[in-house]
Amino acid sequence: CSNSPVKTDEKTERQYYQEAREALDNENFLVAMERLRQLDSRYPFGQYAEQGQLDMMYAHFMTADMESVLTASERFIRLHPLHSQVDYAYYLRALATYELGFSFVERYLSDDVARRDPTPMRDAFAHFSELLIRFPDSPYTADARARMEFLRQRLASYEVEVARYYMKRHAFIAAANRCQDVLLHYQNTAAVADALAVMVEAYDELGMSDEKANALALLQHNHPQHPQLNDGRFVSSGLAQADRGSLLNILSFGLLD
Amino acid sequence: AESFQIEDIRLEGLQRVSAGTVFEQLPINVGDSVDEHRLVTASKQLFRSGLFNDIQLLRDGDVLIVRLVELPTISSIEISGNKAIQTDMLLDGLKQSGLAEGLVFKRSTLERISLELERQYVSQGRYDARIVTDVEALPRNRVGLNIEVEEGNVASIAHINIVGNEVFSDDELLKQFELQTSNFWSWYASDDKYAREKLAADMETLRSYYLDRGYIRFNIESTQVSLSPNKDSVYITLNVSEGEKYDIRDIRFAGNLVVEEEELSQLLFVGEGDTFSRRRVTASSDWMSKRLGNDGYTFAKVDGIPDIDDDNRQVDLTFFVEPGKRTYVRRVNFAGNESTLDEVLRREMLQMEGGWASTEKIDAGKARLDRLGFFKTVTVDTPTVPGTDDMIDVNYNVEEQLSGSLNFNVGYAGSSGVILGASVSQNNFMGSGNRMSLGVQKNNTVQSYNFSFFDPYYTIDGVSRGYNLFYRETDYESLSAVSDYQTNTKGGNLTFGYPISNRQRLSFSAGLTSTDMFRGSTVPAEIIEFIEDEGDHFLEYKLGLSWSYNALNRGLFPTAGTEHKVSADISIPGSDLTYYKLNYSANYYFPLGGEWSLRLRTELGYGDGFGDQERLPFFKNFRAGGVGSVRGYSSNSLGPKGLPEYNVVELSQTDANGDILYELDELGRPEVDTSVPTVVYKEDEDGAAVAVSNSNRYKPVYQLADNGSIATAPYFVESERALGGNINTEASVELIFPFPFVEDRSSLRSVLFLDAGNTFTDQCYTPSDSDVPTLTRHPYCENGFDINEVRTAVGAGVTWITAIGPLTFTYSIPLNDKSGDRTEGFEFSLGQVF
Amino acid sequence: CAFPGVYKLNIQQGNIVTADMLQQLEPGMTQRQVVFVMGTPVLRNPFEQRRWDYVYSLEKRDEVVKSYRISLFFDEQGRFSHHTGSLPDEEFSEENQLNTLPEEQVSPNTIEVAE
Amino acid sequence: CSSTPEQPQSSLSSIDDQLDVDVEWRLNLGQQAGTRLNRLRPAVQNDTVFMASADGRVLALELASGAEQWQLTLEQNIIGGVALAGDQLFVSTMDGMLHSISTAGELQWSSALASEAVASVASDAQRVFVHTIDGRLSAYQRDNGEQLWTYEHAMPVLSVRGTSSPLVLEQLVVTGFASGKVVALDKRLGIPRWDVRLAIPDGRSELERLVDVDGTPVWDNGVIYAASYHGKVAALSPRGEVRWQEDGSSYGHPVLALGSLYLSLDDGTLQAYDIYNGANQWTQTILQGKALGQVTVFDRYLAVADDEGFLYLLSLVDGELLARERMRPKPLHKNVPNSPEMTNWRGLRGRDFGLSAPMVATERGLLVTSNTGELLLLTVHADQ
Amino acid sequence: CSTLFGDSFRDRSEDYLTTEPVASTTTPEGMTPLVYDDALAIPELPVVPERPDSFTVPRPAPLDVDDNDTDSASLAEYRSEALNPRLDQDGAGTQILRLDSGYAQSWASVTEAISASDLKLMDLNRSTGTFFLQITPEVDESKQGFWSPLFGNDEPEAQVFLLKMNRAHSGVYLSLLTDNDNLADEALTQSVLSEVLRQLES
Repeated sequence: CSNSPVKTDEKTERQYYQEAREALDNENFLVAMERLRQLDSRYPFGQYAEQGQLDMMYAHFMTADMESVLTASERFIRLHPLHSQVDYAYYLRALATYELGFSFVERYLSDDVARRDPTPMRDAFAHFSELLIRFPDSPYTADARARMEFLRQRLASYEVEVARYYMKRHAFIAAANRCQDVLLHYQNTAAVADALAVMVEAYDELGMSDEKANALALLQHNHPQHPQLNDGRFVSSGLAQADRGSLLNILSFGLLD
Repeated sequence: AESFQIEDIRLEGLQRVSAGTVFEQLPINVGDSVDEHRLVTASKQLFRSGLFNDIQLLRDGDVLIVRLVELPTISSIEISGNKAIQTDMLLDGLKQSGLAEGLVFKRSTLERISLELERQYVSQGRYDARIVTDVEALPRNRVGLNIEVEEGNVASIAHINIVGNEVFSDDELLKQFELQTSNFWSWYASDDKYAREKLAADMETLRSYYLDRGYIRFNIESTQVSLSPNKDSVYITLNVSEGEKYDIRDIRFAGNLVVEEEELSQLLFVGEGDTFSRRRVTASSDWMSKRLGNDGYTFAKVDGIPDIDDDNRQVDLTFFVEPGKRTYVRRVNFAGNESTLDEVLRREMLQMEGGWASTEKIDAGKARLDRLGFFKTVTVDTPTVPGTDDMIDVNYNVEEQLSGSLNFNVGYAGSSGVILGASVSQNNFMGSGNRMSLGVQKNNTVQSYNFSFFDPYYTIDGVSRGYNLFYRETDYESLSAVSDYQTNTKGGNLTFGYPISNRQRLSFSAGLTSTDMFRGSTVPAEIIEFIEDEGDHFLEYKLGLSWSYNALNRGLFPTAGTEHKVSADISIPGSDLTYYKLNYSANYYFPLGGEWSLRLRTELGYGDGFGDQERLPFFKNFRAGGVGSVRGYSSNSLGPKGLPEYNVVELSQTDANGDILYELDELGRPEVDTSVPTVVYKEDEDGAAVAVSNSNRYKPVYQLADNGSIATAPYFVESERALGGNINTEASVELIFPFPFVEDRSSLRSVLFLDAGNTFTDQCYTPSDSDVPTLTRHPYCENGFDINEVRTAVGAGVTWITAIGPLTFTYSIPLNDKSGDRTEGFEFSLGQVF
Repeated sequence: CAFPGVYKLNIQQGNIVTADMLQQLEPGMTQRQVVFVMGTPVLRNPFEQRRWDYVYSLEKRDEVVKSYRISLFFDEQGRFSHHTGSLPDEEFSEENQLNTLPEEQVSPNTIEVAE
Repeated sequence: CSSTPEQPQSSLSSIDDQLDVDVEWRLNLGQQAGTRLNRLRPAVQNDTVFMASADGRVLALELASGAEQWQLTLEQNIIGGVALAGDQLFVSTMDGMLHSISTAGELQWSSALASEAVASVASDAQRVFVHTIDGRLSAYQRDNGEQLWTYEHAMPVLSVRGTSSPLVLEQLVVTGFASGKVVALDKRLGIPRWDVRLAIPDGRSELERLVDVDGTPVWDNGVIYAASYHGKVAALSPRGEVRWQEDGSSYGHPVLALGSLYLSLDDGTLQAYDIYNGANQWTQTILQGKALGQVTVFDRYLAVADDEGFLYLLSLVDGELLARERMRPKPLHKNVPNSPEMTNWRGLRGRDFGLSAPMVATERGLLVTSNTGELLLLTVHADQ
Repeated sequence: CSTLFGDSFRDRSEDYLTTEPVASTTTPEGMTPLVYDDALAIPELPVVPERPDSFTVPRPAPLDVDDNDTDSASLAEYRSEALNPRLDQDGAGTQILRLDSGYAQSWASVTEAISASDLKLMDLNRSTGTFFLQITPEVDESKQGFWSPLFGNDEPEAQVFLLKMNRAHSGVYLSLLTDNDNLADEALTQSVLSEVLRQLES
C-alpha cells in the first residue's frame, strides 16, 4: 500500500514562521504568502498558525487584494475572538472596506463630493466604530477615528448632492427634507453650510418665508464667507432654473425662446 | 509482587498532550511505594482519559518511566469521487456534526463520517450512494482520512399515476407537472429526478388546474411516494376527488373602494355566469390593487372571497377592497452603482421623494433603469419606514454591466509602415451616463480620427444633445489595387432629441460632410457615369429627423416588448448632391416562458435623388448582408451589381439546347486545335457573352456577323462589391434560448435565427451604346422588388459581453444563395450586438 | 414650430388633504390621532416642534397648477388646538400621470382559460 | 495499511449444476414489466393458468402446453393480480378499479378503489379484501363488488414499492403495513383486533426509517409467520402473541417446508429458521450482493430469482446451491400493439431482464414471469 | 475640463488626513435652539487620540515565543509556577477566567479542576485549547409558566459548550463558547467559570 512520501526536510512550525517573516520584512509579499500557506496547511493549529493568519492579512493588503483581506480578517475574528491581536483584524477589515468604497473614478477623477453608491462608506464607518467600541485602547484608533470623520463628511456631501438634483427637478420638499436631515443628523461636516443654502432656496420656492428666514439666519451666523453670501445678501444658485431651456431655445443656441 | 518507592516519574512520547495533564490523571506520586497491581490500575485510569492509544510503565532503578502513544488527530480529510455535491459542501456538513481537521481520531469517528455523508446524498434523492473511508497514518501521530464516494444515481421517477380523475385524463394533467417519468429530454431537463419540493409544487399546479376550471371542491385525498428495493426508481401516486364544476352566480364589491366601482369592474376577468376560475379571480384582485396603487394606496389589498352554494353548484363572489392608508415616499435610495453617478439613476425616476407612492411609477423606474443597458440586474423593494404606517422608502439595487468596448493595435506592415490604431467606446463614460467614442488610426496611407459624444440628459427632462466629428484621409495613389471606388470624408453633425411621451422620442440632426471620391481601376459603368456627371468632390448639408418608440423590457438583451424607429435623412438644396433616405426598423419580443423568447425584426429603407439628382447617389445606396443584416452572406455583398467592365470576346455557335457546336474531323470526333483558348463563349438572351470551359481545346464553330467577320459580344468581369440599391428590405425571426451548461447567463445571449432580405433598385442604369454595343438591358440589375431575389439563411449565434466589447459568433447556412453570391459560414464580429 | 412639446414629468410633492379629513379634526386630539386622520406630514420642519405643515404642490410642464398649505397647531401638552389654511375649491382629482396601464404587464385578454 | 472491504466475491461460476432446468413452454405477454416493477403473478386452478399482462389483457392458458383458452382485454394497464377464488378471478388496474372476471372469461363487475392496488387481493366465501397503497384495507361483496368496510392505517412519508396481500383466516384478515406493523382485523366488521410491530423506524433520514412489511403473512397450523424490511421475522399466535422473533430484514415473506422457515434477506443472504423457536438452521451467503426476489418452495428445492434474470435452486436441507439458470428472454420483434413503453430490447436497461415477480409452484412445473413480459413453465430433474 | 481630471490628479482616499474638522452649527440668539441627533455618531474614547498626519499600513506585532514544551518533562520541575486564578473581563466586557501560569501548567490544572468539579468533560483537545463540556442549563424559575409544573414540559436536554483556553501576553484566559463559536450567555459563563475557579483554589 502507498503511504504518503515523507518530505525529507520536514521543517518545524517555528522555521516556517521565521522564513515567512523574513520575506515580509524585505517586502517580498508573494513568497511570504506562499510560506504562510504552507505553515497553515502543515501546522493548522497553535500560536504560529494564528500569527501567520495575521501576517497573511497584511500581505493581502499590501498586494491590494481587498476581498481576501475581508475574508481573512472575518475568519480570524470568528475563530479567535479573544486573541491578543484581534483588534488588528478588526482594523484591517475596516480599512479594506474603506478602500473598496472608492471606485477608480471616484478616487482619482471626481471632486470632493461623493456621487456614487454610499453603502461601502456606511459599512466602513460601522466597522471602524466596532473597533473603537471593542478596543478603545488599541493603537489603531487614532487613524480609524480620523477616517470616520472623513466618511461622515463624504456621506453628508452625498445627501446635499441629491438635494441639488431635486432642486433642479423642482421637487422642493424632497430637497428641503434631505438638507434638514444633514443639518440635524450630520453636524460637524462642511456639507451643513451648502445644506442651509439649499434650504433657503427650497423654502423660498415653497413659499415658507419664516423657515427661509431661519435657514438664512443660520447660514449668515455660522458661515458668513459662504459663496452664496456676498456681504450678507443671499445669491440664488440658479439651480431651479438650470437645465431648463425649451427645445427651440436650445436649437437656436439660446437666441429664440 | 514486590514494590518500590518512586523517586521520580518521567514521561516519554508526549507530543501534544502536556505533562501536567498526565501527572494529574496518574493516581500515583513521587514518594509512593507501588507494586505491580497498583501500576496496572494507574495505567488503566490514565487510559480512561481518552487521550492515549497505548500506555507502557517501565522501571529504571527507582524512577518510573511512563511511555505513551497519543491518540492521533485528524490532519486532513480528502474526498474523491464526488461530482453532484462539491467537496467543501460535504466538509461543511461534516463540520456541523463535529467532524473536522484537528479532532482526535477515534474508531467511532469513521462510522459517524460515512453516516453523515450518506445523509447528505439521501437529501438529494441519491438513495443508493455508498461511502468508503480509509485511514492513512501520517508522521507525528496524525492521520489522513481518504473518503471515496460512489454517488450512485439520483432515483429517477418510473411512474406517476393519478387515481380518481375522470374529467381530465392522466396525460393532460401530467403535462402540467414539472416532475416527469424518464423521457428523451431527461438528460437536459433532469425532470425525472424526484425532489420533495418539486412534488409539492406539482400538487399545487394540479390543484390550480382544477380550481381554474370551476372544480372548487377539488381535493387531493392522499399521495404515496415509494422506492424500488434497489433504490433507483421512485413511484408516485396521487389519489384525488374531483367534485363538480361550479359557475359564478353574482359578483359584489365591499369595503372602501376609493375609486368608482364602475372603474374597478372594468378590471374584472370574471363575469356572472362564467365558470369559476381561481386564476381569473386572483388576476382581477391583483389588477384592482395595482390600480389603487397607482393612486397612492401602495398597501391596498383586494381579496376575491367565494361563497359556495353546493346544492346548485354555484359561487357568489365578493371582492373585499381594503385601500390601506395613502402612502408617501420618504427616500429613494440606490445601491450597487459603484461607478455610475447617482444622478444618472435618479433622473430616470418618475417617482419623486416627498410625493405619494405610485406602484406604477416605481415599477416604471425599474423598467427605465433596465432600459439604460448599463445594469445586469435591477431590483426594487419598498420597505415601510419604521415608526410610520404610511411612509415607505424605495430602494433600487443594481448590478453594473460592462457597457462599451476598448481596443488598441500597434504594428508595422511593409506597405503602410508603422500602424497605430486605438478605439474606445463607452456607453456610460466614467459613469456619467454619456456615450463617448474615440477612434484613431494612423499609418503612412491612412489617417482617420472620429470622435462622438452623446449626452442623453442635456436638460433635466431628457432633451439629449450629441455631436460627432470624423476625418478620414487615405492616400489612394500609393495603394496598388483599389476595388470599385473609395472615398475620403471629413465633417461632423449635431443631434438633438427629446421625449414626447414616456416611451416615444423625437430627434433632429444637422450636419456637414465633404467627400472626395477615387475611382478604382476596374469600375462599373454606373460609377464612371456618376463621376463624369457629378465630379469627384461633394459637399453636403444634411438634415435628419427620427421618431422612436421603445417599450422593451430591458436595454441589454431584451426579452419582451416592442421598439419602432422611423428616420429620414435629407441632403438639402445647396448641397452638391440632393437626395433623401427613409428608414423604418422594428423589433417585437414575445416571452415564451422560462428564459425562452421569440424576436421578430424588420428593416425597410427607400432613397431617391431630387432636384438635379434623378437617382440616389450610388455611394449612398443601401447594402445588405453580414451580421446585423442578412447573416450567412458576406457583409455588403447582396443587392444589385454595377454594370461591370467587359472585354469583347468572339462568339461560337450553339445547338438547339445551348451547347457549343465544335468542328468535327472525318470520324465525327471534335477536332482538337492547340491554339484554341480553354474558354469559349456563347451569347445569352441579353446579348452578353457567357463563358463555357473548353479544357481539351476543341475547335468551336464561330458565329459569323453579317459582315462576314466573327461575331463579338461583351463578356463582363464580375465586380467585387455589390453596388446596392435604393430599396432595402430585411426581416429575421430569432428564437432566444438559455445557453445550456452555463450558470451565469446574464452576459450571454444565444439565438437560433432565420434571416431574409436584400436590397433592390427601381433606378437601374440603362447602358448607353457607348458603353456596350450590343447590350439591350443591364444584365445584373432588374428594376423593382423581386421576391425570389430575397436571400434567406438560418443559423445560430452567441453574443458574449466582455470588457473589450460584445463578441458575436454566428454560424449560418444560406438557404437560397445563387451563383455569384459570396456566403459566410462562420462569422465573428466585435462590437456588434445583433 | 409644429413639433409636439417636450414631454415633461408632473412633479407632485407633499400630502393630499381632503375636506372630510379636516372635518374629523377636533381640538384635544393626541398627535397619534391626528396622524391617523391626516397621515404623516411629509415635509419635516427642523425649526418648529409644535406646528405641522401639510404642504401640497403639483407642477405640470414647469408650472405649479395646484398647491395649498394646511398648518396644524399643538399646545404645550402636544394636544391639537386648531389649523389654518384652506383647500382649493374643486374636488381633488389627482389624475394619473400615465393614464394608461403599462402595456407590458399581462393585459386581461391574454389570460386564456382552457374550456 | 488498510484495504477497502471488497464485495464478497461469490464463487458462483465454479459450481457445477447438479440439476437440469428445462423450459416446457414460454409465452410472451407482450408488455415489458421491467420499469413498472409489476408483480403480476399467475393463478392456477386444476389444469388452467390464469395470467394478466401489464398492458391490460387477462388470459386463460392450458397449464400443460400453454395453449390459450380465452382472452379478455380491459382498457387500462393491470397492476395487481391475478387472484383466484372459486370461479372468480380478480385483477386491479392503474385507474384504481377492481375487476371480477369469471373463470370462463366474462367480466362480472368492476368497482372503484380508493387508490392503486399493487398486491393481489384475497377473499373468502362472501368477501374480497383489497390492500391499496394508501394504507387502506377494504372489503367488498364478492358477488357485486359493493364496498362493505374500510380500515385506514397511517402511512410513513416514504415506503418501499409493493404492498402485502391480506391473509384471510376464519374470523381475521391479517396484513402487513408500511409502518412495520402486522395488523389483524375482524373480517366482518373491519375493526382491528391486535397488531404487532416487527420493526422500529430509527435514523434521521426517510431512507433510514423504511420499515415496510410487504410480504404476505403465511399461515401454518395455527401460527402466522411474517417478516419486515429493516426488522424481524416472527411467528405470531392467532391472538397476536409473539412466539419467537429473530433478525431477518426482507422485502418478501417467509415460506414453509420440511418444518423450517425460509427467507431471502435484503442483502442477498438466504436463511432457514426452525419454525418452533426460530433457531438458525442454515445461512447461505453465496448470493450476497444479488437483488433477490421472493423465495418459493418448488418440488424438493428452494427457488429464488434475481434482477439480472438468474434462477437459483437450492437444497432445502442445507442451502447448498444446486443450479443456476439464466432465463434468456426470447427476442421480441420491435413494437407490440397498444403498449406505450418502448419494447425493443436494446432500449431496456440491464435490470429489465430480471425476474422480480413472485413464482408459482404447480405439479407440472414452476411458473415464472420475467420482467420482459414472458410467462415460462419450468421443470427440473436431476442431472443424469 | 474639470469632470475629466478633477482639480488635481490625486488619491482622494488619502484626503482624510487633511480635512479640517468643522464646528457645530450654533443658533443666533432669539431663535429656538435646534435638537441634533447624530446619524453617524463616533464612539467616545477615554482619551481622544490626536489626528495622525500620515499613514503607513501597520504590521501585526511579532509573536513572543513562550517556553517550548519539549517531548518529556519531569514532575519535579513542573510543580513550580503559581496559578493566581481570578475572574476578569476582556476588552468587550465578556466574562473570562485569567491565570498567570504558562500554557502547560494552566492546561494541566484546569483539566484537573474540571474533572474534580461536577461539570461533565466530554472531550478535550490541548492543541486547540478546548474542553468540550456537556451542561444541562437548569430551567430558571421565573420563566416557568403556571401550567408547566402540571404538564411538565420535557426537561431541557443537555447542550455541548466549549471552554476555550487562549494565550494572553502573560499567562492565559478561559472563555465559554457555544458549539458554533459564539459566546455563551452571561449567567451560564459566570456559573461555569466560578465553579472552575473554586476547584482551582481548593
